Amino acid sequence: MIHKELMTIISTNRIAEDSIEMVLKNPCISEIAIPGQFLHIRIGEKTLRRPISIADCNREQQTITIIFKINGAGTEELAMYRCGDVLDVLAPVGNGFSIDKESPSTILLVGGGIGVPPLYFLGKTLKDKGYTVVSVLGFQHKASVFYEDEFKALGETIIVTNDGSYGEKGFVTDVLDKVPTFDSYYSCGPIVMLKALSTKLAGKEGYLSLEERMGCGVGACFACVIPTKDGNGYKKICKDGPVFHAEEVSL
Amino acid sequence: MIHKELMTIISTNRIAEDSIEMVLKNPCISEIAIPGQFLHIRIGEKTLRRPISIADCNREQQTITIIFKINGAGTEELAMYRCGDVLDVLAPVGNGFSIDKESPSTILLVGGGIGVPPLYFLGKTLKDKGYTVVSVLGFQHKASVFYEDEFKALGETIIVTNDGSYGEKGFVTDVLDKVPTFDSYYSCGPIVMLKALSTKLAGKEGYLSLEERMGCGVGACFACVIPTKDGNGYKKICKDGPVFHAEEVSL
Amino acid sequence: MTQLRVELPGLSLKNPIMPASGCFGFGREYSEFYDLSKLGAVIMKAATGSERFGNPTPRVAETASGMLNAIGLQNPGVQKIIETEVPFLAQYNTNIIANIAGSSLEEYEYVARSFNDTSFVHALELNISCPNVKEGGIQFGTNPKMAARVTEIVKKASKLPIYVKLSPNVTNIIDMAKAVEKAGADGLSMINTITGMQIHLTERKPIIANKTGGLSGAAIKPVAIRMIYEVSQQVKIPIIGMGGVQSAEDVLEFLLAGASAVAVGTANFQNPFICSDIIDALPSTLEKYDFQSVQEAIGKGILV
Amino acid sequence: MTQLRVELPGLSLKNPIMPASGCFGFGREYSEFYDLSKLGAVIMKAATGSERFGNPTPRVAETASGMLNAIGLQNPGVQKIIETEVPFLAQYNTNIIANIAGSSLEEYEYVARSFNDTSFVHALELNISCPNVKEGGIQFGTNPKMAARVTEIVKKASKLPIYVKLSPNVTNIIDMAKAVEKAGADGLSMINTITGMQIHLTERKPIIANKTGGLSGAAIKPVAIRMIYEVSQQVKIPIIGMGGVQSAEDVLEFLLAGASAVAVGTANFQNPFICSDIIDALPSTLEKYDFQSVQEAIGKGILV
Ligand SMILES: Cc1cc2nc3c(=O)[nH]c(=O)nc-3n(C[C@H](O)[C@H](O)[C@H](O)COP(=O)(O)OP(=O)(O)OC[C@H]3O[C@@H](n4cnc5c(N)ncnc54)[C@H](O)[C@@H]3O)c2cc1C
Ligand SMILES: Cc1cc2nc3c(=O)[nH]c(=O)nc-3n(C[C@H](O)[C@H](O)[C@H](O)COP(=O)(O)OP(=O)(O)OC[C@H]3O[C@@H](n4cnc5c(N)ncnc54)[C@H](O)[C@@H]3O)c2cc1C
Ligand SMILES: Cc1cc2nc3c(=O)[nH]c(=O)nc-3n(C[C@H](O)[C@H](O)[C@H](O)COP(=O)(O)O)c2cc1C
Ligand SMILES: Cc1cc2nc3c(=O)[nH]c(=O)nc-3n(C[C@H](O)[C@H](O)[C@H](O)COP(=O)(O)O)c2cc1C
Ligand code: FES
Ligand code: FES
Repeated sequence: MIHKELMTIISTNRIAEDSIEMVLKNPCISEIAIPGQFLHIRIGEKTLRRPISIADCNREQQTITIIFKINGAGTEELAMYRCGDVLDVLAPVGNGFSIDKESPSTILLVGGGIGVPPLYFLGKTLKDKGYTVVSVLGFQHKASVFYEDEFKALGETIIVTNDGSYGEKGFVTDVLDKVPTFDSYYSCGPIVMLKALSTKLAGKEGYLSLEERMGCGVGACFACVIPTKDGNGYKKICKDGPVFHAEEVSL
Repeated sequence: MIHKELMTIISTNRIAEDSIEMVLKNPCISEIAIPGQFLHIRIGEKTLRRPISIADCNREQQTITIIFKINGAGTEELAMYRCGDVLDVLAPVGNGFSIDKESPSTILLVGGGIGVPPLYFLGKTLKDKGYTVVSVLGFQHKASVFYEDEFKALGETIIVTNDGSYGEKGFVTDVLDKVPTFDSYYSCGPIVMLKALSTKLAGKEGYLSLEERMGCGVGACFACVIPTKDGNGYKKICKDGPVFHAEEVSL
Repeated sequence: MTQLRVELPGLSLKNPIMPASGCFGFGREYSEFYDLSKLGAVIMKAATGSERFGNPTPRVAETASGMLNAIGLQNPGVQKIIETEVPFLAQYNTNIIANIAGSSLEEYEYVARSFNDTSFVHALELNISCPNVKEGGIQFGTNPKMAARVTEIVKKASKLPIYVKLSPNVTNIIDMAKAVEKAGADGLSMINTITGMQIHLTERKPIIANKTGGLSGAAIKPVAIRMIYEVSQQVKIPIIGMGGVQSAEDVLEFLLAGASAVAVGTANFQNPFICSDIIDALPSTLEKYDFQSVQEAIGKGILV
Repeated sequence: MTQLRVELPGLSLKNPIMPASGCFGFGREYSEFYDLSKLGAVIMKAATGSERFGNPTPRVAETASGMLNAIGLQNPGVQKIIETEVPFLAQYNTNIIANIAGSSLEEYEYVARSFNDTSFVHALELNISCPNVKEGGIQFGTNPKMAARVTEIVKKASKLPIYVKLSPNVTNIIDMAKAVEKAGADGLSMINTITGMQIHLTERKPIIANKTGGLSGAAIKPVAIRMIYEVSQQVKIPIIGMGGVQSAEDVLEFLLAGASAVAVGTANFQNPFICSDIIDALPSTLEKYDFQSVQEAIGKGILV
């Protein structure tokens, strides 16, 4: 169930070019949030809330971490919020990644840009459950890379930059041959990346976290629908997603 | 000439019910402002600026003082500004009170509610020039009274409240017989008060500071016009006013 | 105690507040935030003859104090709505208003008649801001004759009171209102969204896949107030007002302009509790402005 | 170096930015803030046959991301404007556009002809959002035939290029645009304000003495963009776009929608330097979005 909660900003840091990491205090959400879910954040007087993934969650310290890129008026305003400021959020929103493998196995995480944050919370959770985690993270260039060490702490991690200014050069899909064999993959990033990836990994069991412009964020307005593969249905990204089985929806 | 200036709030105090006194630092405006002029203040993202009179001006300390009543969304937002915050203002706006008497004489100041602030800067200036100042200040009730001591320091001061909860009971016009003879009067307040006053003091030389909803505040949009007594003309309150000779405009 | 009750054709409202069509789905999602029995009524998402998948995405964009939407009447179709959605809402002690849409007179008639099969729906809101495919796609809602025609047909087909939802995208809103009143409308609902567009600077194309979308939110409130103020003086049937309502003060402004009840749309996205919050604030707001009841405030802002 | 220059009928603009009519008076006040020679052009406050005192006050109200105004075409009359205002503006190295209004075809014709007497005015902006007193007060701008008629007459009377300023308060903006193009308009100017109202809760009456006022500001930008996008594909004459412009990004959005130049109105009240600031920001903004010139951006947001 979605709650409307107030979260106090207890830290805010610029961790990469135009990228902000914020740690938010909230007992209720930090207790129930699962990887892949997001916060629907009200910013100033903006008409629409902004969906931002839960990048980390600390049940003991009762904190939620978000990482967002300044991408327009709203995130620009959010970036100016300071410690002690209070955010009005709807949370936790969405279904999250389903972690259903019986026997702990090897999982590949593939993230692109602002799709990287939710994979960190997922990776940590998988590692805790005994899975082997391999990460491939794509960024624009060196300056936009973040959380490399954090992911390395979870397992093998390959960084890819479009211009090769750091790590491998190219797209995440260019380095898939470099990763060890894995049982299933979880990915979040731009639609073009998800398309290329799911085509390249067709047959493999995969889960994709999708993005779309949202209105309500709770499933009431039909703004964020995506057609299902069978052709005669649709899913709401905010409510039925944002995570879908790669076979389920047609990108 | 009107300047677009930034003014830093160096103090803000609640001096009466819903009434805020703010001291603003600005070298340029504090040097040139004269009594009766106002600031046209930008507040957040509001479409229109808010006109607020200059209640005091300290040329040495380079400060401008404003006193405003919380009267709606804009003043409510302005009241939440804190020390150190910077205001975007157009100033000084308007003609101000003309102080043209050759021989210093006795001047009556009549203010009502939010019309009181500009009279303080005027009274101080008059006193410095050697005039005798008598003030009649009208407020809703006891809780809304402000600057009584400040005006007393300028000369005889009569406080009137509509409900009689403090000072005399009734309207400013009810106590005019109590004031000593004077040569001319300067007044600012609600239009109804100005009407009653100018009728009662017909014949006496008087100056009235008027209020009207404004657009540009610089004389370009024709939002704030008032017809002249001769019937076939008009004046712009923001540019030709806000102060007018009582005989000049028809209220 | 101020009195919130309002009596309208087919609708005995415990208070004048209801979520606007399309902004509240069929109530399921918001029922997790508060008890829908608190609402004066619920206006359901548009129902069409058969299931519709709507427009491609993106379907929404944000504008200054507003938003654009081009959902495209996505809905499971009138039969499915009657089977699965209406019974859900019927559990709550509130009025159910069905918003009906179509691309032809026949479709409107079919949808209207279909709602005769359920006893849970109290009134129909006739959404005439839809293109008439048989007439070159011009909207029913922008032509008085076509608006009157669809109103007549729906009125004949249905046993429920009909509130015709007017489009603001017209030269003369009064002509539209009079035309549908004459055609038998029991009430009016206004305003629907104003057609707008936003262009993405880097992509160099409209943000909304449908190119244009409907502008809603606080930005359009002055247009809604103006149209309701003008129309309420020219018709005898009651008006459900909407367009940018965000607070109890806004509700009072709509009542003063001549609306008898008020729907809240876009504001639900900002605050899922908005309808509930407004209902809580309404009594004190009415008192603050010296009104004893909602009924007393209706039309009181009209200068004659 | 990006190129800001734009060539329009009668107007050789060093840049596409000009203050909108009624929001800049006759330039005197804003000339104290910056050198008006910086502007592509100046559109003067409306001129009528003889002096007008306009509507009673209050004449303005603030709305969400916008404002309402009902100034009522207050102006000293065309002769006085030609004698005293035009010469003032003529000192500056910019284009002068005269906005003309009237209550009858005769008045429009007289005002238009009067501007033939000065060599300083480069074009006329024909404001057709005025009631035609002889035709029961319906606006010239809401009826294609009347709009075409007044355009023809003004075109005949004047030796200057005519930009017809369209009202957005119509069902079909394309019909209006085509009608005035056919009638000889050299260009279009759009949009004028959208009719709205705000009611004062304590006073229980409209805030604006005229009851209704014209809505302007950021709130109406999506409507302006939509109408310009639609019209620019249906006419061959250039469009001066306006409606809620507050930044160089907004200007680019109007260019992408099909406008060839852009006027800034309400934003002058927020920031008296806005036109100057936008002109300074325009080159880098064009570069940021990969345009070499203003000319190159015109209509580039149109999906075909
Ligand atoms: C489920 C989900 C999770 C997300 N998680 C993250 C995250 O963890 N970190 C991060 O940096 N970004 C994330 N995003 C993208 C983020 O929501 C957008 O970058 C943000 O909404 C942009 O808002 P703005 O005001 O800066 O941009 P503007 O362009 O000013 O926004 C205008 C409107 O468009 C919407 N919008 C613009 N871009 C996007 C987009 N890419 N996706 C969805 N809506 C958009 C905004 O929400 C707003 O409604 C996520 C998006 C979704 C759907
Ligand atoms: C020349 C002049 C000097 C003033 N000096 C002072 C002063 O020193 N102290 C003080 O408390 N007030 C003063 N006022 C009144 C003050 O401008 C209004 O109280 C204020 O604008 C209200 O804004 P708001 O956002 O709180 O109200 P809102 O109702 O939210 O304002 C909406 C719009 O209406 C306008 N408006 C509302 N009430 C008034 C009003 N009474 N006069 C003019 N515009 C109004 C606002 O400026 C704004 O454009 C002065 C007004 C004028 C014209
Ligand atoms: C996302 C969205 C979907 C809508 N869907 C419908 C609809 O299906 N039928 C309808 O008559 N109006 C629909 N509307 C219009 C609203 O019911 C309402 O008339 C309009 O949004 C103005 O109110 P508001 O400003 O409070 O949102 C929709 C509006 C929005 C924002
Ligand atoms: C105070 C005010 C006065 C206006 N006067 C005129 C006018 O005299 N003639 C005219 O054609 N348009 C007039 N307009 C309309 C503007 O020129 C412009 O078309 C409209 O305001 C939209 O632009 P904006 O949102 O940038 O203000 C006026 C607008 C305002 C706000
Ligand atoms: S955003 Fe409203 S249904 Fe998903
Ligand atoms: S406010 Fe524009 S002329 Fe006075």
